[in-house]
Amino acid sequence: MVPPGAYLLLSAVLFVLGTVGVLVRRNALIIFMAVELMLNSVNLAFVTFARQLGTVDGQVIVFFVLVVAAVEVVVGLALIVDIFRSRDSVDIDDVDLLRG
Amino acid sequence: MSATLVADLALVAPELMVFGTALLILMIDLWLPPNRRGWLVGVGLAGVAWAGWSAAGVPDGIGFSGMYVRDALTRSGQLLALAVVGLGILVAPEYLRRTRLERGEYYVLVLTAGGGAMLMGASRDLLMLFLSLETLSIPLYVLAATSRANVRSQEAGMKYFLLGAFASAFFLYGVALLYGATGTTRLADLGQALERMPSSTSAAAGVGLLTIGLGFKAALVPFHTWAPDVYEGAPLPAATFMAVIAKIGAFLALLRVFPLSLGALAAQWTVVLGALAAVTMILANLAALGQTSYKRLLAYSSIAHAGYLLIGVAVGTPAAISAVLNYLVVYAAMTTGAFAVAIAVERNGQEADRIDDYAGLYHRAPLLAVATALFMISLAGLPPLAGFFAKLGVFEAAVEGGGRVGLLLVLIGVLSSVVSVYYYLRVAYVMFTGELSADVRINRSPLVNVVLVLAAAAVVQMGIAPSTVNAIAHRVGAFLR
Amino acid sequence: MEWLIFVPAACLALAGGVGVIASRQPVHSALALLMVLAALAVMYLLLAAQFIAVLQVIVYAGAIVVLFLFVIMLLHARRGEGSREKLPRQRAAAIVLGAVYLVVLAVAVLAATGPFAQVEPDFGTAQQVGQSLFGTYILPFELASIILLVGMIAAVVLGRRQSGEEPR
Amino acid sequence: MLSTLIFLPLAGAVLIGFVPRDREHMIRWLGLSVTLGALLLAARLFQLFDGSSGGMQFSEQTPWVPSLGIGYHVGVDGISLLLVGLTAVIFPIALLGSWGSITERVKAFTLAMLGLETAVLGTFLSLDLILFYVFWEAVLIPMAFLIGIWGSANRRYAAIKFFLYTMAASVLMLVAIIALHVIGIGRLGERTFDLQRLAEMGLPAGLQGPLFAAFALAFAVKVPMWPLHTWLPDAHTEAPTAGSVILAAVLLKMGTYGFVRFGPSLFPQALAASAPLIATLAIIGILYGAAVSWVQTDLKRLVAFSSVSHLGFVMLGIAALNVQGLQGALIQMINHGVSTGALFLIVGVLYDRTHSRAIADYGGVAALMPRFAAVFTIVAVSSAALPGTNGFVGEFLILLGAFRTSSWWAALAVGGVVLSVVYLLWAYQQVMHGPVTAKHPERLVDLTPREMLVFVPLIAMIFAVGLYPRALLDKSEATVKAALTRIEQAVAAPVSRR
Amino acid sequence: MTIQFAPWILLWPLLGWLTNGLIGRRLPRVLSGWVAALAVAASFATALVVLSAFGETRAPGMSLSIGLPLYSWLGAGDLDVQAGLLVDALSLVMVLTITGVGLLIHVYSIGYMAEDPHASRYFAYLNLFMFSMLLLVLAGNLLVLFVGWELVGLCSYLLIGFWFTRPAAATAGRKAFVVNRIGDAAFLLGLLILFTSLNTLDILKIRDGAAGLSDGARALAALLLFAGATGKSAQLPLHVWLPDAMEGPTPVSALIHAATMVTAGVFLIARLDRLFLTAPGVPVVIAMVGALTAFYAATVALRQHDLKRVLAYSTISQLGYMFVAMGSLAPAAGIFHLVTHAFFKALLFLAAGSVMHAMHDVIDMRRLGGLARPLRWTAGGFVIGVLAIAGIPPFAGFFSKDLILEHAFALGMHTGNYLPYALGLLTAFVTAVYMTRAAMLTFGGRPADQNAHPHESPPLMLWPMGVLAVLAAGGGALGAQAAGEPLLRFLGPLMAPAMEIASSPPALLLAGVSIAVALAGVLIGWTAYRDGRDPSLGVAGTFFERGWYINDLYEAVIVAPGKTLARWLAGPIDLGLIDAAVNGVGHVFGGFGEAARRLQTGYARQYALVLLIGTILIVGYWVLR
Repeated sequence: MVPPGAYLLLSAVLFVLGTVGVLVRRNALIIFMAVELMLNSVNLAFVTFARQLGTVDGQVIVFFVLVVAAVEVVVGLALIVDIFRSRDSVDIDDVDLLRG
Repeated sequence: MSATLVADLALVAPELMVFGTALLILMIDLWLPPNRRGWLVGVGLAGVAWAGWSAAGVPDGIGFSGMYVRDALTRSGQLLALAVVGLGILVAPEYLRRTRLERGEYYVLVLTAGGGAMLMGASRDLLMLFLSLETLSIPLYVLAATSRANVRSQEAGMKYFLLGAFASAFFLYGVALLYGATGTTRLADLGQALERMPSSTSAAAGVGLLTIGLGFKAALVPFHTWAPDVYEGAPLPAATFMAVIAKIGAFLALLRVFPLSLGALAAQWTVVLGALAAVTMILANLAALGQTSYKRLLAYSSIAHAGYLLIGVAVGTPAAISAVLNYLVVYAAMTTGAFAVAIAVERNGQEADRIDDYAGLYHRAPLLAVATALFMISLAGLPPLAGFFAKLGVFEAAVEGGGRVGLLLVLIGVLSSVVSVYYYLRVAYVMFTGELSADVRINRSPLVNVVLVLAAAAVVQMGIAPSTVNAIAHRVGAFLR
Repeated sequence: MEWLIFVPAACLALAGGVGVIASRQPVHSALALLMVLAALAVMYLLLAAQFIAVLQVIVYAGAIVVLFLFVIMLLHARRGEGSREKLPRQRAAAIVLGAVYLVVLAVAVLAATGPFAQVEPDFGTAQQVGQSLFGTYILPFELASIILLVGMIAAVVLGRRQSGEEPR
Repeated sequence: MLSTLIFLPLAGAVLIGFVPRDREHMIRWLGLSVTLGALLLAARLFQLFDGSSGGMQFSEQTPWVPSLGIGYHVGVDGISLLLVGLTAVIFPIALLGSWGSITERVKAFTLAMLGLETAVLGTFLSLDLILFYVFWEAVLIPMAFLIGIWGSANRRYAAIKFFLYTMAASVLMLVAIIALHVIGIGRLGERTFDLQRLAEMGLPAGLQGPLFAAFALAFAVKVPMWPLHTWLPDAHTEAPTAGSVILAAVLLKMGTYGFVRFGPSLFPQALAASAPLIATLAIIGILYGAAVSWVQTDLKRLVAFSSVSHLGFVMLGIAALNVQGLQGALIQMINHGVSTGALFLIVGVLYDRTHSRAIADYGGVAALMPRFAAVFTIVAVSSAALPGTNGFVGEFLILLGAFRTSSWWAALAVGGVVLSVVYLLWAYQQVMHGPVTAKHPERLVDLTPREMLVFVPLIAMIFAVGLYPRALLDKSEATVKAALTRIEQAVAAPVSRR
Repeated sequence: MTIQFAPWILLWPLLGWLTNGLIGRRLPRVLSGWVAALAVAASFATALVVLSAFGETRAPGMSLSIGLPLYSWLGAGDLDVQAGLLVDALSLVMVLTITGVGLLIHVYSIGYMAEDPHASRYFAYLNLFMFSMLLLVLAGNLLVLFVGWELVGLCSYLLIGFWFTRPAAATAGRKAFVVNRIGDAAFLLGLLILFTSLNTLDILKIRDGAAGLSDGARALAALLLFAGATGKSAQLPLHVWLPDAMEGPTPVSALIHAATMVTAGVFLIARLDRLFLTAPGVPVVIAMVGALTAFYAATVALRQHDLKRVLAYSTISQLGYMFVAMGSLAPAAGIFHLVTHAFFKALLFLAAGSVMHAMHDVIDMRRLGGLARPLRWTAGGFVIGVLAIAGIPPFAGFFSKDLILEHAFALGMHTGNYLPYALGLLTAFVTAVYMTRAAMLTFGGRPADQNAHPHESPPLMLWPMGVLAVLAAGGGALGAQAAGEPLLRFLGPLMAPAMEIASSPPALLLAGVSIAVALAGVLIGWTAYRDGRDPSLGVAGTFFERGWYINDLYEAVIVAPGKTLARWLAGPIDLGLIDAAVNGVGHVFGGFGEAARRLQTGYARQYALVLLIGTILIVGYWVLR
């Protein structure tokens, strides 16, 4: 029997991987994927806790996270496309007009 | 439909009306000819008014399996949010027409964001809170990017979205931790569970992560970094609206979560929120000193005000809660007013965003200049305008209920407001001296003028006779006691 | 027994996670993400979350990753990153801070572990989840629909041809 | 009556708000009439005031923000009466005196002045701490604008410095006010910011120190006491004449007034304990201000530093904590208002003509402007506290009071008496005497009738107070004695035991 | 009672001042002079009336001093200052001297100032001065006295600087005021001591209560007041202003800087004799200061070239005598000398003024000479003045000076300290020498400037000189034993109780010595300065000429360092330190603001990093708490 800790540790590692991905990558698409990675790690945590606690709420929450993740992807990709149209770049570091 | 569901739906009638209005506008917009879009404003305002009437009237209660609560905080928060939605609708059409951005979707987004903010105050469950947060946020991301040909607007949307999604993930992980540690996401159960195990590391970390998500929305340092860029880049009506509605949502949620649910951990979150308030006040006010962009200045100002508001949350006494509510009302009035001023001014067909663009405004538009001066003075917290009494209420509550931490925060608060006086009054000063540049034009915008008059009247009225709003907020605080 | 499934799946997930953030090509990242999603679906099954596992495959793998790939194609964004690193210390800082954060997060999350509860066989079935969704979670469910609507509007607003302004 | 007095100027401002901007003449006359109306009211108040009572009179009280315990409470006693009178006198004079020099944005100027008058009167008459603070801070905005808009070259710097410096000090007072209120909740069992109620509760000695420090800092900057004075020369130098006059004559008094109003009532023990410190700083201020005045090359800076010196005397009188000292301080506040106000008007007269404040740009003016010379002489000797003028009465009482508390204080402060002649006569000689070396002798025409009208009341006050100070002293004596009794009782029987 | 008219003594000049001050410029020039003179004349007449009334009250049992309270001027707590007058023998003597001599000088001034366009201002000042001086001597309260005391200083300032377009005049006026203020500051402290110990400033009460004071308080108060007196009466070390004060119009020098104002210090001591003369050690100090000043000023006068400066130093010297008298416990003798001095010194100054009038303001004796012939009347008057001041009997100066020396000698017998006497005697000799020198250089010898055509002054100037010459010649009678010492007897009852002289000195012998010394001085002076010669006296001469370098010393030790200190305070300290600290705070905030702004780099990834840092801190806190 694999203990919950293993799942949770995996979830933490994936979350941090996603975090680092957001920080180190400049391609906006990859950054969004990293964010998706983070959300997935959260989902793993929810599912693990749901199993550990024996309540289904965790799984229900995952459902909602999925919905939100989908919407975020839609909005995010729309923004990327929009920006790409005007700048011809998906490098997030090129988006730096506003500062100070 | 079961009887309970009907009762539950009655509880959320105001939200339903807001979202319903949004859908209605979406529908109407499909067949409305482009030159008749003024109707959308009317419909939106009517819906808001209706929702407001309903929000004032629907009796208190808890519903939806304990996920939703309608109480004094909900009610006052929703009325405020609705007022802000109304103002957000009013400031937009003329600007949108000018910049050819007028679309029904704009109002839909404003209404849904408003609905999200309303729900944030009413959420009694972390999942609900998360979803409300997203309902508030996603429309704002889009609003920031509305001016799509404008690279700055795109950038604003992009940054807001990217960082918002990033912060959401942290928030969610916090929910997961709390869920794992306590087995529930209901705030009330959570509070009870934490009373039983106040030293749970997971729960503590979860609370910490919740702070990040809400702190991001409230633009607290160090989660504020998006705000200046987004406010500067977003089209003015959107910036006006989001600067206020996000703050309302975030603070309603902060109040709901911390003082009203997690009293068991008060000793710890007081320190954390206090520290956040301190760095927010200090950094935001300092960073605002050298700004040359009016919108950016207001962005930093809104961050700074989040700091002052957070003092009240950190203290968490009933008096502090009512002070925060009162402050939110005042903040809404003065910030909306300050942004609306910029909507009325235009340089070379663009937003007049440099502070220097307002030089000599007094000569061309004395009333506009006087109104701006009022907003600036109030934002700076100088008597006898509303901003002063708002701050006074928070400070008083902090000294009374916050112990040493409260006193320290108040000291930081007053000293940082001295710093803020510099940049606020610089704006007013510029308007009364110098000459208006020839390429600056003042738009005759009746609706914006309505907003300006309303905001200015509120700022003055709540200064000279602060008791009205104050008394309401006070009653809320007393009720929650 | 479970370990035999868990360990490869976990390794797959980790490898995929690294792949997402380390790939040069966005396409590779997307595929790595797909790998993670699949691995997680397996884990969900191990954790008695059949319905979620299915959703994971359908929504994530089926919709989201496809959307990513679609956009990648649309933009022809091969690498998408300029050659000049404008934030030279960002990478090192991110890795160090990531490590620190991992420690903090691991401590926090592991503190919440306990033994698995005994669950009924129907735990995590579509029926059970569905009942929750339309019972206890009716309000969030409705709200989710609003969010989806907003997503739709967002796509409309952002995707529409830029009217009246010079195309760039 | 008091509320009418306070808000009359504001009402006038609202009225003027409806007058079109270009009707400057009408605006000027309206502004002057409003301030004269306030003066009449103040005169009536002075007449009706019963000097034999040491308590508050004409009190008006009504709740304002009940949820926070903020009340609208105004009242007048012997101390505030004199300052209200001074305010009411100075404002019409300052307005009239600026007719020649303020030619741009007359409407805004008049509005700022009227707003300022309301704020100042409110400051002097408030008996609720928040109300007081509101007026106290409300003073800053119009004043900063007076400096910042109508000032001279470096006006922006001066306005910012004035605003931030004084504000930084006063926000701490706000914190102390809140703290007092919170202490009051515990000790009185009610939410109140009312000065009299809070004074009744008897603050523990241990709390008096820090709270008084916060109040004192706000007041000390406003006074300004050495070494917190450096905003003053800049503000004075850059302000337009009317601004300087108001600043010197009225605004600085808010600081000294604060000490007298709140020290004995709220912090008797702390005031008594810090009297030596106050006196020391005051004496340094007296000598330092005088010495620095002596080497100034800018007339307004010179007068500004002389203010530092003169207000050192006021603070010394307060620190003496006896009848003579306090009465002297009060009289000296009035005197400084009249004399230094007049000095700034004098500089203004010169500035209006040649647009220079540099002492070096003048010389031999007396030969060109004999009437002006006479006025200047009288004002200068008043400022130098020559007997027969108002200045002497104040300084003598202060020195007497100080001497009774510590002979060394008086012995050192007397140095200021000498130095005041040194710098005043030096400046007078450089500007007025010698051969005509002024840069634009053709512009130096003697005082116009309007300008004479500005000076005549001031000169009349100089002599009236100098020859019959009892008219003022008798009004305030009972109040002063009551305040001193409070301190004595507090020091004798510490309330901290409660 | 006619004594109630006393306030009118003050009011007349006040009215004159108001008249000339307010409408003087519109009056014909001559008229303003006459208005002023008339005011003084009225004052003089009133004084005579009061005197006669006062005489009636001098029945046994009646008070010697009559207080006339006017109104309560100043009060706070236990302080209650009655503005009121005090009429007694002393004040009447002073009033008569002041108004009498003042009247003559006013009349003289009408002629002297006939050509000056600002005559009305001049007469306004002069009348104001008369008022102030009379207030000083008539004051019934020490604080009121102080009012007069300072006002005369103001008038002195105004009149010295009357020709303010001359920088020297303006500077001299300022110097006079400032130096006086130093003394006044001490005076003020003395007042404070008196009030704190006696709870009153009423002169009569102070006189009565002085005995009740502790020795220390009495001595300290007396010394402080005396310091004030040295300022006003130009005694060492505060004498430096008087020679410079000669920049004023000459009648002013005569009135203020010779006859009246400068004697205020002497008057003050006489007024409070019971305080000063009973305070331990104080009389000796007064006597020594007076004697040293007398000698000092006489030596300096020996080498002055400006005739008016000679007279100024001689005034300082003669005032020294008066202080010697006071210190020798003989205030009446001092007042006697005060009166005679007023006569002859006013005469000398008016004569000098006449010379200036004739020589178009030339007053440097090196450019004068041989004026005896063209200015016969003036020269005559001057010679009478010289004889009087030199102490040649029967001229007035002899009697008063001899009386002082007699008392000084008695003091020596009493205390063993003969120094005041010796210095007084020496000074008498030097006085005779330098006054003879002045007369010789101005009127004797040959004219230095052949082109000058001096002409005698108009009658309006000569007549007052004539009257003064008579008084200078015969004024001794007021105190001469042969004439029954009317002045001393008049003052006697008021002053007597304060004094006690143990043994009587050998009066005749001392008189003889005095006469011999004076004659020797005149003789030597005659011999030495005949034919316009003026031996330089070598190093000592230069030393004398520069006033023993005291002025230079002050300049180097007090004024220059003071200014340097003030500059240092204004520059490095005020701007460089205090203000810089304030601005520094502002700059620090500005710097922080810039730094905070720079944190906002515009890179979203960095924002995310900041967010992560915040997260780690907060979650770390929660986890580790």
